[in-house]
Amino acid sequence: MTDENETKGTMVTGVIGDDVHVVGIRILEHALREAGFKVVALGVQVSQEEFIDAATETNADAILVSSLSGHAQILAPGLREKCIEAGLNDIRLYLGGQLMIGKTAWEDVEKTFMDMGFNRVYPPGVLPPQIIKDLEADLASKK
Amino acid sequence: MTDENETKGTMVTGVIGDDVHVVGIRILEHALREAGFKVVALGVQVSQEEFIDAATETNADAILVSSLSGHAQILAPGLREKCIEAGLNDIRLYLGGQLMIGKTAWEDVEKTFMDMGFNRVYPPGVLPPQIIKDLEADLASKK
Amino acid sequence: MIDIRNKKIEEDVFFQEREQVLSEWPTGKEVDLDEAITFHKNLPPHKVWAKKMLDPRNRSETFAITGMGKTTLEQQIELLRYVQDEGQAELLATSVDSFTRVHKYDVVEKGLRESMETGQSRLNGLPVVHHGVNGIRKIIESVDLPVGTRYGAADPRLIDEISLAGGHTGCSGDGLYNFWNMNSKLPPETVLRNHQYVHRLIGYYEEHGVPITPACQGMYGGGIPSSLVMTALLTQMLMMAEQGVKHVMLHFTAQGNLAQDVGSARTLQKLSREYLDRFGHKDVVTILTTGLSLVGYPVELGSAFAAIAFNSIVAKLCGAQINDIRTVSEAMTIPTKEDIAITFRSAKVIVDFFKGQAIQVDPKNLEIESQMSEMETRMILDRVIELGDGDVAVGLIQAIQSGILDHPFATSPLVPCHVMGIKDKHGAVRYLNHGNLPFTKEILAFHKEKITEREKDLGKKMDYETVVNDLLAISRGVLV
Amino acid sequence: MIDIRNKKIEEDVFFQEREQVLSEWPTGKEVDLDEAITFHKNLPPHKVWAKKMLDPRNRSETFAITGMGKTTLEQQIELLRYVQDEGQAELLATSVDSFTRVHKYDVVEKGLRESMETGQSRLNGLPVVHHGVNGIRKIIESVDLPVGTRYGAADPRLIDEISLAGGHTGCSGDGLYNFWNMNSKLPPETVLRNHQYVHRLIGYYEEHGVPITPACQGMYGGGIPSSLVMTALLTQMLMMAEQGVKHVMLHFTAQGNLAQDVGSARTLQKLSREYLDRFGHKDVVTILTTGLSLVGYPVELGSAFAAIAFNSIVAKLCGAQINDIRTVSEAMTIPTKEDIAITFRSAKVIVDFFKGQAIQVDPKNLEIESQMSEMETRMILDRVIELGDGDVAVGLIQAIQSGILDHPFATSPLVPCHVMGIKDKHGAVRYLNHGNLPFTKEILAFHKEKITEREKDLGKKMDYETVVNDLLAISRGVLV
Ligand code: B12
Ligand code: B12
Repeated sequence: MTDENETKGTMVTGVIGDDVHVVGIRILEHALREAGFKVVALGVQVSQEEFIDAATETNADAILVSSLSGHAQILAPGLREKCIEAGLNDIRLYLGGQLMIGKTAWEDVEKTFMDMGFNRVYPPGVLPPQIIKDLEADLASKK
Repeated sequence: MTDENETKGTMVTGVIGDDVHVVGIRILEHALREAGFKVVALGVQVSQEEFIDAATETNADAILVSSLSGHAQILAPGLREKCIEAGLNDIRLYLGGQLMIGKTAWEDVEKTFMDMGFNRVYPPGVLPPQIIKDLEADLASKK
Repeated sequence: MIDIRNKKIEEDVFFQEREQVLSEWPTGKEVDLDEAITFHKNLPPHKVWAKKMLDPRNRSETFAITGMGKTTLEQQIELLRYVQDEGQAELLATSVDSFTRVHKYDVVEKGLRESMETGQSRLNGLPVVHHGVNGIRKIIESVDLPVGTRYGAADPRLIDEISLAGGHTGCSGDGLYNFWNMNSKLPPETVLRNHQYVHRLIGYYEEHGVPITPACQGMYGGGIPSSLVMTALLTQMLMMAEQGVKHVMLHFTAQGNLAQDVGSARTLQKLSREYLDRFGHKDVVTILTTGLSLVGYPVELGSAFAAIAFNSIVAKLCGAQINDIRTVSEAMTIPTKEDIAITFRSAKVIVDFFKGQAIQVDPKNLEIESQMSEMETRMILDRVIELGDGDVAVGLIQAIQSGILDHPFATSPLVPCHVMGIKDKHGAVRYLNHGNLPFTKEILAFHKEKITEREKDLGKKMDYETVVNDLLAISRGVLV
Repeated sequence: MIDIRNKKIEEDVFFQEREQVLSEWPTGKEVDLDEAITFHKNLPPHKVWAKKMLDPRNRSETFAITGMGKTTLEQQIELLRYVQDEGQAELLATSVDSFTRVHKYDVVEKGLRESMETGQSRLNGLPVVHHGVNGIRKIIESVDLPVGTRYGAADPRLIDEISLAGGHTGCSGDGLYNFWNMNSKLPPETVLRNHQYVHRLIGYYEEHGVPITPACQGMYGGGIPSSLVMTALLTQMLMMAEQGVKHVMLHFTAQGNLAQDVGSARTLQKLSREYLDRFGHKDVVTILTTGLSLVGYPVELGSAFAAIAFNSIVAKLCGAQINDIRTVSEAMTIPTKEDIAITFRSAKVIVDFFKGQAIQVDPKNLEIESQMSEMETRMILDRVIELGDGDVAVGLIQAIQSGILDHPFATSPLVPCHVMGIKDKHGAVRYLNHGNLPFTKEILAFHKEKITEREKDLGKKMDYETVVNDLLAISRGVLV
């Protein structure tokens, strides 16, 4: 693992709302740490406020929101706005898991959440290497 | 079984063309005999001419053509015309088995063969009792 | 701190607590226990979970079950009827949405309204509290099979009050499971105590001649060694029995190695009887349920059906009466009625093909796995009971905190999560890390040996990457 | 009348006959045996049926196979590639259309033309004769797996000349099967003689170092007792071996009762070795293939997948290296590429879940079925050989006509069809009528007893209606 000083960036992670699906985010957190990121893991049933407070406190580069229970459409709106209010202007918002209830074409799912202000939205089954590659690219372009 | 004199009608049966699927027609023949029909069983790989000759010779009420191999579209056209040529004017033509290659809506399959002059066309899985019921109704209405 | 003990809750304490529970949401008022008991007594036996399962004609059957929950009553009734008729189901379920599970009743209200407006299900299950007793009764009356609730909640008291009064005859109700998996805020004693209430409620129904069948759920996840699962199950079984529960489903999570799964299921049958009897619950009956662990499932349809067939064969081999199954759309979304029906048909047909056919797992391995799982389970369970001086609830609280009984992927931050399972080369789950579990050297050596075997094959030490690989194996159509 | 004997055809006789065979259709001219042998020798081992199957790494695998045939080369190449890539197939096939099988080359021409014009497949398989050697080579070169032909034809000589020269390394080729099932006009000696030609052709390839693997196909139908199937297989195996065939697939038709299927498969392995050795064919290798009998299949998708899983598990239990399977669309139509791919994936995943897991059928029943099937098969087979004074071909002709070896649903009017099988209450097939089969009283009593058992359950005598019921059972998702 990399020294904390040379971290590739600080990630706030958590599972939003009523959701308890913890396994995916744990795996992701582990992979992020192995890849040299600093991870601030909030666990499950995290509220929007908790995400934002943690990101502010740790000066995070990105918030990684996991949502498996199918309630993302109810739980995700407003997060971007609250970030801006809190002065987290250029924070990256990533969303992954199993986002919508009922069979919906992936393009529609993606659009729904991109429109809410997420920078990247992932379908079920995405593996950590892909996510890490995207994060590295996004954070590099930020600089 | 019924006495031959009181037969409900004479049926010529066979599997058309290149086709060797014999099991279905054997079952049907057995059921027809049990129900009191006279059955003239021609077996498999029967040509249109053989069907017509047998029907003429036995003064049959119906020809029951089985086709499982998927080639009915190639093998069935012309049978009605040949019947008329042979003077079998009001003979009933039934067709059953697995008629078309590739997934086709049943309505389209049925229409294709009804248009060729078959009186009834059956989807795969039809059981003898249904066929016997139809035959009885059709032959009664003929009288 | 709540004082928790494995003692039957006094009736007056129970009824006092009930008032507060029922006042949580307006529909609580609809619950009238005496009236509910009468309603249940008028249900025909084929609509009562325990009666159906204990009917001698069904004792060697394997019935499929899965979660099923839409948002509105109309949707739910349509769903259950379809599954009953087209899926040829033998048992039905009501999955409760997860906002109700966490008492976010205002959000539920919004989701319910939107679902009614759009005609689409916005919630991931049926909001039973909002529909209330009268709503639930409409469902129960629309179908001709037993219906059980499915939920996981740190506090399911109102859910069960309403859904049982509504006519459900099976339910969830495993406190330890819900502490570990469904909760990030509450300490174990609170969650267990909430569940004692539910068990006491069921006990009350049983006292009045109404059989209700809750489930000991154990641990559903991937890569969890069977002795951990079984210990968890047995503690909850004992806690349920103490409150007067008489019919218990024991849900064993299979991992796919048949010798280990069948051997463990055999152990579970043996130990459940033994411990029930030892604690004086000779009249409590158990019903074995099995299901493959909840891990990543295959998206590809052919593979998804293979998983269904495998799940069903495992149930059959384990001698389970209930085949708890994931549908063909498990990897993607909440199943439609068609998804469930086709899944049930597939499960039924494969089980029917095996009907009356004796197949068995290699007896030698079976014996080893059965013995190992028995030794391990006894070590943990007896230590838990010892910690509580004979009181399993007291012992449990200590065991959870100290990791004497641990969970690899708990949601509660109070759990050490030091234990970690991993598959050996044949797909049996072994302890990669046993944390603080009270095992002998011999047991640990056995696990070590099996792990080393796979490490040799892999040519590397097993690590987190291998754990992840195991969790995604089924989704790729392999066990290991 | 043709004089048929189980003697290797003299090379000059063979080459004389070849000229006539190859002149049947213009593409016959494309066949140059020496060039074909060179082509085959240049194929990499993973594209050669026998080499792939005999590779030690594959000896305990269970590979799926099914029929696959479109009309045009482009369609066929697209199909096979898709099945290879998306279906993760290990073996591929070319199903030959049934007009080609009966030499209706003019109708084929029309069907081929219409298929090219409409883009749809009008024929029920690939017209290999029309595509010729050069056409077939395009297919073989487009894929990276062994390809075998599948057909049933009373006279397959030209089909095999062209498809083998084209680079197929597996084929059909069972004379008895084709006499019984694919023919209504020709006497058995003609059909068997046609096939001896094919075997001799394969023998020629083998003599020149090119392994080709034909199949003894046996009897595919429902309700056919296993000793009948096995006797048929063994006679053809001996006839093939005599002509120089060195690699033989033995296709055993399973009926779904595991004890009977696995017990019989074991018998088949034993007797095939024994009879090959006895007749001096120590160097002939067999490869076991199993598939559920060809009866009515389920239309409903969940049930269809259950049949696929069951088919695969039976193969696995029988120790078959090839799992001959029907696709999800079997009950309806010729499978699309997607149907085949999804079927193969499903079969592979279920087999992979069982990988390395020893499951077995109840040893007691297995032993009984294995012994019974062995005794019965020996009785019929030895009688056939005896009838021919040691010549299995000569004996066969007499046995077929007299019903010493009989078929319940033959297409040839020359066959008595007196024998009739029926399922017992556990789905094992018994002789309802043994016709003229040379069985002892003890054997008949055993069958009678099993039949009476089911009759008791049914409360009536078994009759034709029960036979029909058995033939449609799988389509309803049950064995019996
Ligand atoms: C295990 C499981 C459970 C366990 C969870 C245990 C636990 N505490 O973790 C239990 C049994 C408790 C459970 C409960 C429920 N579940 Co659940 N569960 C699953 C299951 C089977 C596997 C999830 C899993 O662990 N996968 C393995 C991990 C490794 O993969 P993953 O979570 O997808 O994560 C990967 C990626 O998605 C990605 N990822 C994840 N998060 C993020 C975030 C970001 C930012 C990024 C970039 C990537 C990313 O990276 C991970 C690693 O590759 C899935 C179905 C399935 N097979 O996928 C259903 C599923 C997720 N559950 C579902 C439902 C509905 C529920 C329940 C409501 C019950 C019900 N009605 O059926 C409850 C809700 C509980 C709650 N309050 O949240 C549905 C969700 C449907 C939907 N979204 O439309 C699913 C899809 C099943 C189904 N088809 O119905 N569940
Ligand atoms: C057994 C079988 C065979 C056996 C036949 C043995 C024999 N001599 O009988 C063998 C292995 C030889 C065979 C060969 C072939 N077969 Co085949 N075969 C089947 C199978 C599995 C079962 C048929 C059967 O016996 N069903 C049981 C009986 C009781 O049902 P039935 O035949 O449908 O008959 C009932 C009804 O349909 C009805 N009925 C039948 N005929 C008639 C006629 C009338 C007038 C009426 C009213 C009713 C009626 O009554 C019967 C009783 O209920 C079917 C698939 C399936 N499972 O259905 C494929 C199937 C029919 N075969 C098929 C094909 C393509 C072939 C081959 C070309 C090989 C290939 N390329 O795959 C060859 C062709 C051989 C030839 N020259 O004809 C296809 C046909 C596809 C299509 N039509 O589009 C099928 C559907 C399989 C598939 N999905 O690909 N086959």
